[in-house]
Amino acid sequence: MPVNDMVIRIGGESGEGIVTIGEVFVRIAAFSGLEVYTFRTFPAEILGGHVTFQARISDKPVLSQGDDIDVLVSLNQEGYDKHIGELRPGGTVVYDSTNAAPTSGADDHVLYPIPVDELARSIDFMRGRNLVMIGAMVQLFGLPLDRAEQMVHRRLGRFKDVLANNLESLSLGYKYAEEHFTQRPPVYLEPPLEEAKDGLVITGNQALALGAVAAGCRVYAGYPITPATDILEFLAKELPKVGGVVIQAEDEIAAINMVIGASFAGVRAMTATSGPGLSLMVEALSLASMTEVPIVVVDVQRAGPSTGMPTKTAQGDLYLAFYAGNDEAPRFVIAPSSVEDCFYQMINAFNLAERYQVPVIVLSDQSLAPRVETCARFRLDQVRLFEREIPDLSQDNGYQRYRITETGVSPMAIPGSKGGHYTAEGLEHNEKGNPNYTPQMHQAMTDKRWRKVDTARQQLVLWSNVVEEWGDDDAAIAIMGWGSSLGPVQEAMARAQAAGYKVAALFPKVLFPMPDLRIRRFIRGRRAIIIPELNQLGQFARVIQHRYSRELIRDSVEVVSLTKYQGLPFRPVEIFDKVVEVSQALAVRAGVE
Amino acid sequence: MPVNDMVIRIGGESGEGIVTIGEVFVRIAAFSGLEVYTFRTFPAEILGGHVTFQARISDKPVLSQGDDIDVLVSLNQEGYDKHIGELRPGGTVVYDSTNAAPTSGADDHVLYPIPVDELARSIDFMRGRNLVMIGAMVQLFGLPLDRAEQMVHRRLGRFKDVLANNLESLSLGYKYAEEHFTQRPPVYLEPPLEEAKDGLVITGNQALALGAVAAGCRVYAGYPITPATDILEFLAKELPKVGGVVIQAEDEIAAINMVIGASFAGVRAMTATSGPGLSLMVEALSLASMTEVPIVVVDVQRAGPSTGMPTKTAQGDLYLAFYAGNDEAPRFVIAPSSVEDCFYQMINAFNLAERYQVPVIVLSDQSLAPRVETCARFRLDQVRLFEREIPDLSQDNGYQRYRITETGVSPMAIPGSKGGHYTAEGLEHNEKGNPNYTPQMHQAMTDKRWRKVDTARQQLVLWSNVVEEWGDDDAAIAIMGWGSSLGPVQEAMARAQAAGYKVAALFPKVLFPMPDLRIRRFIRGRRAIIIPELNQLGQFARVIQHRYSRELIRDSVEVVSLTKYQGLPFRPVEIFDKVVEVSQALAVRAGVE
Amino acid sequence: MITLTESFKVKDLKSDVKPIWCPGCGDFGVLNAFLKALTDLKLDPAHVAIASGIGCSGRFPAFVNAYGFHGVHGRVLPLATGIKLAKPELTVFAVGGDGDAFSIGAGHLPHAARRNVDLTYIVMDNEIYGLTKGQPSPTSPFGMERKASPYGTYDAPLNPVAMVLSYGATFVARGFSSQPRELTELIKRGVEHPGFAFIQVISPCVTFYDTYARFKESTTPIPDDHDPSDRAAAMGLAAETNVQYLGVFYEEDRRAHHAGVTLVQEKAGSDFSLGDLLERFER
Amino acid sequence: MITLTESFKVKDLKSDVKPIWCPGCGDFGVLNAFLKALTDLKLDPAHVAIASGIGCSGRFPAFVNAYGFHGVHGRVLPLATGIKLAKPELTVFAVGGDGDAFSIGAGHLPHAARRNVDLTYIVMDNEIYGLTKGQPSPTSPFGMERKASPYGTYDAPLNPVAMVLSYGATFVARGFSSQPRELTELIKRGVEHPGFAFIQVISPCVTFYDTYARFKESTTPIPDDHDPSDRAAAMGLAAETNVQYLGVFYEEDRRAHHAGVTLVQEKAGSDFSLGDLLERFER
Ligand SMILES: Cc1ncc(C[n+]2csc(CCOP(=O)(O)OP(=O)(O)O)c2C)c(N)n1
Ligand SMILES: Cc1ncc(C[n+]2csc(CCOP(=O)(O)OP(=O)(O)O)c2C)c(N)n1
Ligand code: SF4
Ligand code: SF4
Ligand SMILES: [Mg+2]
Ligand SMILES: [Mg+2]
Repeated sequence: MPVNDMVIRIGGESGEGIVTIGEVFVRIAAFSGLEVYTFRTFPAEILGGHVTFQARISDKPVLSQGDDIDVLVSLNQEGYDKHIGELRPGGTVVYDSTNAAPTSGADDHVLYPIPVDELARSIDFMRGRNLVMIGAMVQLFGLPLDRAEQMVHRRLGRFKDVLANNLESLSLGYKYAEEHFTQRPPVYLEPPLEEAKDGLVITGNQALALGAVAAGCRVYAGYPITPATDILEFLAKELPKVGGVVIQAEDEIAAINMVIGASFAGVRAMTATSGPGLSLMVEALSLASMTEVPIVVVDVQRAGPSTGMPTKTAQGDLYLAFYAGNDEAPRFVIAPSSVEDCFYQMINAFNLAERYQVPVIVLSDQSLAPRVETCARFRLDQVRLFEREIPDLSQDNGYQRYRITETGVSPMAIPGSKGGHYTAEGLEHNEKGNPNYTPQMHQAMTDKRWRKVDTARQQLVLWSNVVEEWGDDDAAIAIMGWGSSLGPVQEAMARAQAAGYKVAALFPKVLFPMPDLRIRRFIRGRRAIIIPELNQLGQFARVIQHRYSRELIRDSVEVVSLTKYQGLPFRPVEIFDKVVEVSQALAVRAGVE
Repeated sequence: MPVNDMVIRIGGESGEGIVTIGEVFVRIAAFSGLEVYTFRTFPAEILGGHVTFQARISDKPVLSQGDDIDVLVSLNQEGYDKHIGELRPGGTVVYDSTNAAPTSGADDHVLYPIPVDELARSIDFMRGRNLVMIGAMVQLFGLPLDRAEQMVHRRLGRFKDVLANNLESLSLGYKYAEEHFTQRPPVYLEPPLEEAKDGLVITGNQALALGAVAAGCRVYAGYPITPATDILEFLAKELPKVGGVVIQAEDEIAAINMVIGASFAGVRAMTATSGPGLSLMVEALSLASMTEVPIVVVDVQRAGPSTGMPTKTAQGDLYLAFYAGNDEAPRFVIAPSSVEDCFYQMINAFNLAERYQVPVIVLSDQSLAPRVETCARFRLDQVRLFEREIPDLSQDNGYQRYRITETGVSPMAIPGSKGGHYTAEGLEHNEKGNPNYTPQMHQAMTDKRWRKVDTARQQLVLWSNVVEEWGDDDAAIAIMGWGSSLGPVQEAMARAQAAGYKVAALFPKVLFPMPDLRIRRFIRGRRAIIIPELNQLGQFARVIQHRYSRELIRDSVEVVSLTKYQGLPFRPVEIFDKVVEVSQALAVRAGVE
Repeated sequence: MITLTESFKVKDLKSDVKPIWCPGCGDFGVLNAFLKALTDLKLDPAHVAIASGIGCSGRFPAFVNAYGFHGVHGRVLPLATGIKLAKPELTVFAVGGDGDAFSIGAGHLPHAARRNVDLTYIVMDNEIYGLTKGQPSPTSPFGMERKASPYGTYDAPLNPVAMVLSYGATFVARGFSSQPRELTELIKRGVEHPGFAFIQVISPCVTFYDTYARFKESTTPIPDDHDPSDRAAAMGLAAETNVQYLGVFYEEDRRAHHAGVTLVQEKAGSDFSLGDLLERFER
Repeated sequence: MITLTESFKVKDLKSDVKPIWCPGCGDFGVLNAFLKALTDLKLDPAHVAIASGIGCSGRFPAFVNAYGFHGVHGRVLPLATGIKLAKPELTVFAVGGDGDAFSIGAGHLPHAARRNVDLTYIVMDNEIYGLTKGQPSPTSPFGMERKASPYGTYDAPLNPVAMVLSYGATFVARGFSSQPRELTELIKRGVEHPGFAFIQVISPCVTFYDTYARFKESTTPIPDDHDPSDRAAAMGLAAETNVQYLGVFYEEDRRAHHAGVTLVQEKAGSDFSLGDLLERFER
């Protein structure tokens, strides 16, 4: 039965090209018109060590890594032993029969042994082992060989001397599978046979970096840190092509101060880091807020606290993003919810920063950053950039950098402009920017700075990509969340709806300022709001519970915090189960009432 | 009429010894059995610049700087012009008639011109000018001359060659006032004439540093920052005498890492800083929490954001203290509420840190730190220190540093102990401390670390100085607050009660873990809870509102956030007015209902 | 370096913010020499940016009619680097104190130097923390007794000139606030130097550590025969602690950071469109 | 330095945590030399504390049966200083990589050196960021092409030995992970040096920047006639970049930080009671 929704896992020593096999295979699938979504684990060791590559492949958009594993590909015995327990009953095992042998308990599974080494040796091209395996997988799971060949041309075409060998390896594997197995695997694919769809196969960090380029970012200062490093690496390659600069700073404190300096000088600038780095940026975030310099700071969250688990995911930095700073310095916070969304939220981030002259923190995470997803091509034509407000210095005699305005935003002169000179001031200051500690001025300036939050909250109502809301309008049960758990929630909801439950959902992308209007409207009439997030305290749940406590209690809406803190993303079933549990509880209560 | 409650302000150029006059005068008052409470402003300039010294003197404990100024002492024209507007109608002006002259509008005031320069010149001892003025003030306001003379002996006795001159200056001023003014000022003092009371005259930072010494702190690492610097300076003098060490670190990041290292090695250690410094310590706070190393970090809050107003006060770092860190790392938070309390809360801080192996943040502020208060002698005999739990290594084979226990606390081996070696680990780890990233272990260790918060919350019920609660049990209106606003609240409540209002109040000293039991009990039966604090967002109000939202809404208790963000402490009248306003609103509503 | 054709006066460059410094503070001398240098060079103040950290000396930018940034303590070099990165046509200064530079900011100095960021860094070294009222700094001498070191300091002071030389800096000089003419020349040379120019300026703190007498005694111009392209010789002069040499210890012509950036941009090529880049990610 | 009378073996010092390092990583050589040095010196492991920052090299402490602290990135020196401050009788090590030491941690090095904190700092310098998979570090050579520097680095590398010499450090040495015997001796001398001992160890990263061949070629022992009490001469040797000298560049006997602390405690006197101190604040 072609079940066009398949979770495949590949396990083995990292050196063995697990990732290559996985990445090429999913690209062939994507190229064949299917949707893909990957997940990997990283070994503790620097080289070698056990690594897992997992992909979900479907003919419908894939929203999460799925629940169960349908197919296990093992390249060695360890890759078999470690994962076989997680393969669902009746699942498929494809294995390198020269290096692994199924052990007891394998009766439940459908086995496809491939003598990878032997085949590779037969054409005297051991480097082709990965392609032999890919060839077999292509055949077994129903992908078209020509697309696979084209992909080999695309990805390996530049190694001209071995191209023929590579193609032959692929075909060897394909043919072997074709000849030796008459029974198809219980789960295989049936790609739509039209032309390959338009769209991208891309990771979260790549989408985010592209978004930055599209948003006009031209200075990037950063310090390497897992899982944000490849943003630095991507931009190091691309920004110079558009006249931009990437600088590897000596640390995160330097990075953010460079970004502040660059933006003060009039150029859109950003940095990206992870939690430990964001912790070091707290003092400078406050400086940017006080001096009203627009900057964008990406935090690719990872599991903590402290150094924690650098290669594991979490959504634990919400409070840090919201509140970290001495005394009260407004900053905005955004959380993209999918690989595609990473692109668009970077546009929002720069627009918010430039328009309101505030630091903007973008919360991605370790599950989103390295994940490959298929998605629609980014609509560059729809990117609209807001410009920083600049004073008309020809008119403005006695320019005041921190003029107190109704919106809170004051026109910002750029160095090089005659008549606009001022000192950006981290001390409390008057409208000109000169230090001033009078009680009245401090109050007025504090109000001015915070007024920008309200101004933005009002104006954001008209922006796109600020909130995502879907599901049954009249559902008693709703789900609210933030960031990368959107996919699992979407999938859990689809299942719940299919099972007859009514559910509605809302994910704000801009978390600060919170879109109060939308949320208040959304809350109304619900009985319970499930808030799944990857931390222990339920940070977002607490924020929601506090901010809307009046409405929640008035309407007797229960907030159900669903937390997970294992370093792993949500599986849809975890959310689905919660929906079922909560609706049963509601039903019982309704019965009692 | 002797009104034994007088607010006196001294104004002039800082160089002129304003502070000397003020400090000596209040010490004479204290020595005469009166209670004092000072307040000063600091000039923007490093040297010179305008400075204000204000003191409230009373025969009852002084709880705030008061509302109106009864007496202005001006040493020059500026000191007169700048402050005369704030003197209450009918107030007293004592001024140096050689350097200042009252201007129009002075008719409302009672004037006492003292030709300070002339008098000093008459004995050819210009350096005695301050003492001439003090002498006159002592006479005018009714303090005993002999106590003043004794104080001069105490404070200036070591300058033997000019002691006679100093005493003569004092007496010159005293006599001049005695001879020239027959009318007593509208407000003067009548000190109790018994023996001087037992007790201390001390600042917040001094009390805090003494508390640290009493709590067994033996390593202090810090970096200078206003208004925390004198903790470093005090301990630099005293700690070496008890075999301790003070190190001026190269920055705050170094300071807190040194403290972590020292505590790991088994010695009680602390640092003190202000908001910008705390911002830099965020990463290391998380490290201390993850590695479970007890440390104490004092944050003497000042007005921000960013560099802000270093010499002005605020209570703006509550969120920073609670939440700053990547992912979720528990730390405890304490806020002392008076100079005296600074001492006792440092005992609590070290006890919490050592017992639960967590970082403890102590939130003092700029109004508390440099303020001189009279208070009862610290009861050293009642100081009880809790020891860190140490493993019995003679019994314990295969010692596990992070053993998962019911309380969350695991015995901690100290370097130098045979058989106890382990690596304190900032990565997620297993019970031995070895890096471990399994989902189960991360969840178990996260739970273990957070369990300490609950353990502490339960055990704290038995500790002293954890909550302060007073007022009318059955009051509909209550006040909750934290830190240094306790004094103004106490005073406002006394006034309100005198005026016939019923009010109750509760200040938790340990803010994290929050004493839920006490607060829940306290909330019950109220109609409104006023929460005054020195910030714009109402941070504590938000925390309370969220944490107890169920009870608050169930019992229809309204939370009234009273915020002030001018760099200045609360005046009692501001809180009193709010009490009146809220009770009128409640009355109206009751009428309507 | 963008200059004006018409000349202007020092007083045109003075802002209306009155310095908060104590009368007699060395920083006045530095400010005056600075303004004179800008005037002499006819630098267009609209294209001048002055970054600073926190300290008495950190208040500097507000006193000048040019773009300024009073940032946080110790981060003046990254801040100034960011400004220069974004707008290489600006003449960028970093200014601040010895605590700002060598204590909390010590980690940034090696990197600004090795990158050879084209800016002039003026450190007003008074061997003390002025703004926080007199704690020892990393350049305070052995045995200094202050409230924070009541029994005397016991750590060896750092030698800023030697340090910065060891970082491979391309321009290293020392001036004295009491020698305004010479200091003006040093600042001008620093501005004209196409790379990172480090100028340690002895700038006494009359209030917390008055060293005028000591430095009047111990300073002396670098001998005429010193070859400023000889780093080892410069190191030798820097190592002298009995006398404090004044002048340019070392100068070298090396590609400045922004020139490296330009080179990278040329290598990268400019035929770029976002659309094309997206192609790479087409399925 | 607390030692044992009975002797023990390297394997007794090895913890049961298996190093995560790649086969061939230089850090194995450093670990072995380290264990050998401790064994030779018969250091009581219960009185040894090893602090580290983050990096491949930062994983070091967990592999040794002694007290360890795996702290945060770049803060190993303050951490180790704190340990030593609290318990001077411990033998304290700080270990880590070149990024940890000279990039994010660069601000702490001058201060540990000038304080002369009695600890041994072993920097495993592979001229690359290993743990984050191959970005240039402050010691990476000009023109290094990596993903983070696809057009080649264009900043000058730092010279750690020269830097640390300029900080007035009292013991400065360089070793090579491929010369375990010599390295063991250097570590032993570092431990025995009563003050701050800085040892730069060339420790190649086979995975991201294999420099074995280059360093086998370019390293050579410090000439026998070098006088390690001559800082200028040491500076001269450090300045050589064609050859990399191995051995002790400089050693000087200066009061260690904890000895300064003791002196201060003696000056302060020990007749102290909290009650007496309170007297000072009596009304
Ligand atoms: C993060 C932080 N830590 C500490 C301070 C307090 N502080 C302000 S200036 C200063 C040092 C001043 O010394 P220096 O840099 O030598 O400047 P000077 O005042 O002597 O010119 C310190 C410690 C601060 N503002 N921010
Ligand atoms: C605050 C912070 N920033 C960045 C990182 C990421 N990080 C971990 S190790 C490292 C550098 C590793 O290089 P090095 O110190 O030379 O050690 P090596 O791995 O080469 O031994 C970086 C940037 C981090 N853990 N913490
Ligand atoms: S305190 Fe010292 S450095 Fe600061 S302004 Fe006064 S003299 Fe200058
Ligand atoms: S990546 Fe390099 S430094 Fe890290 S363990 Fe491997 S070889 Fe060693
Ligand atoms: Mg200074
Ligand atoms: Mg390295």
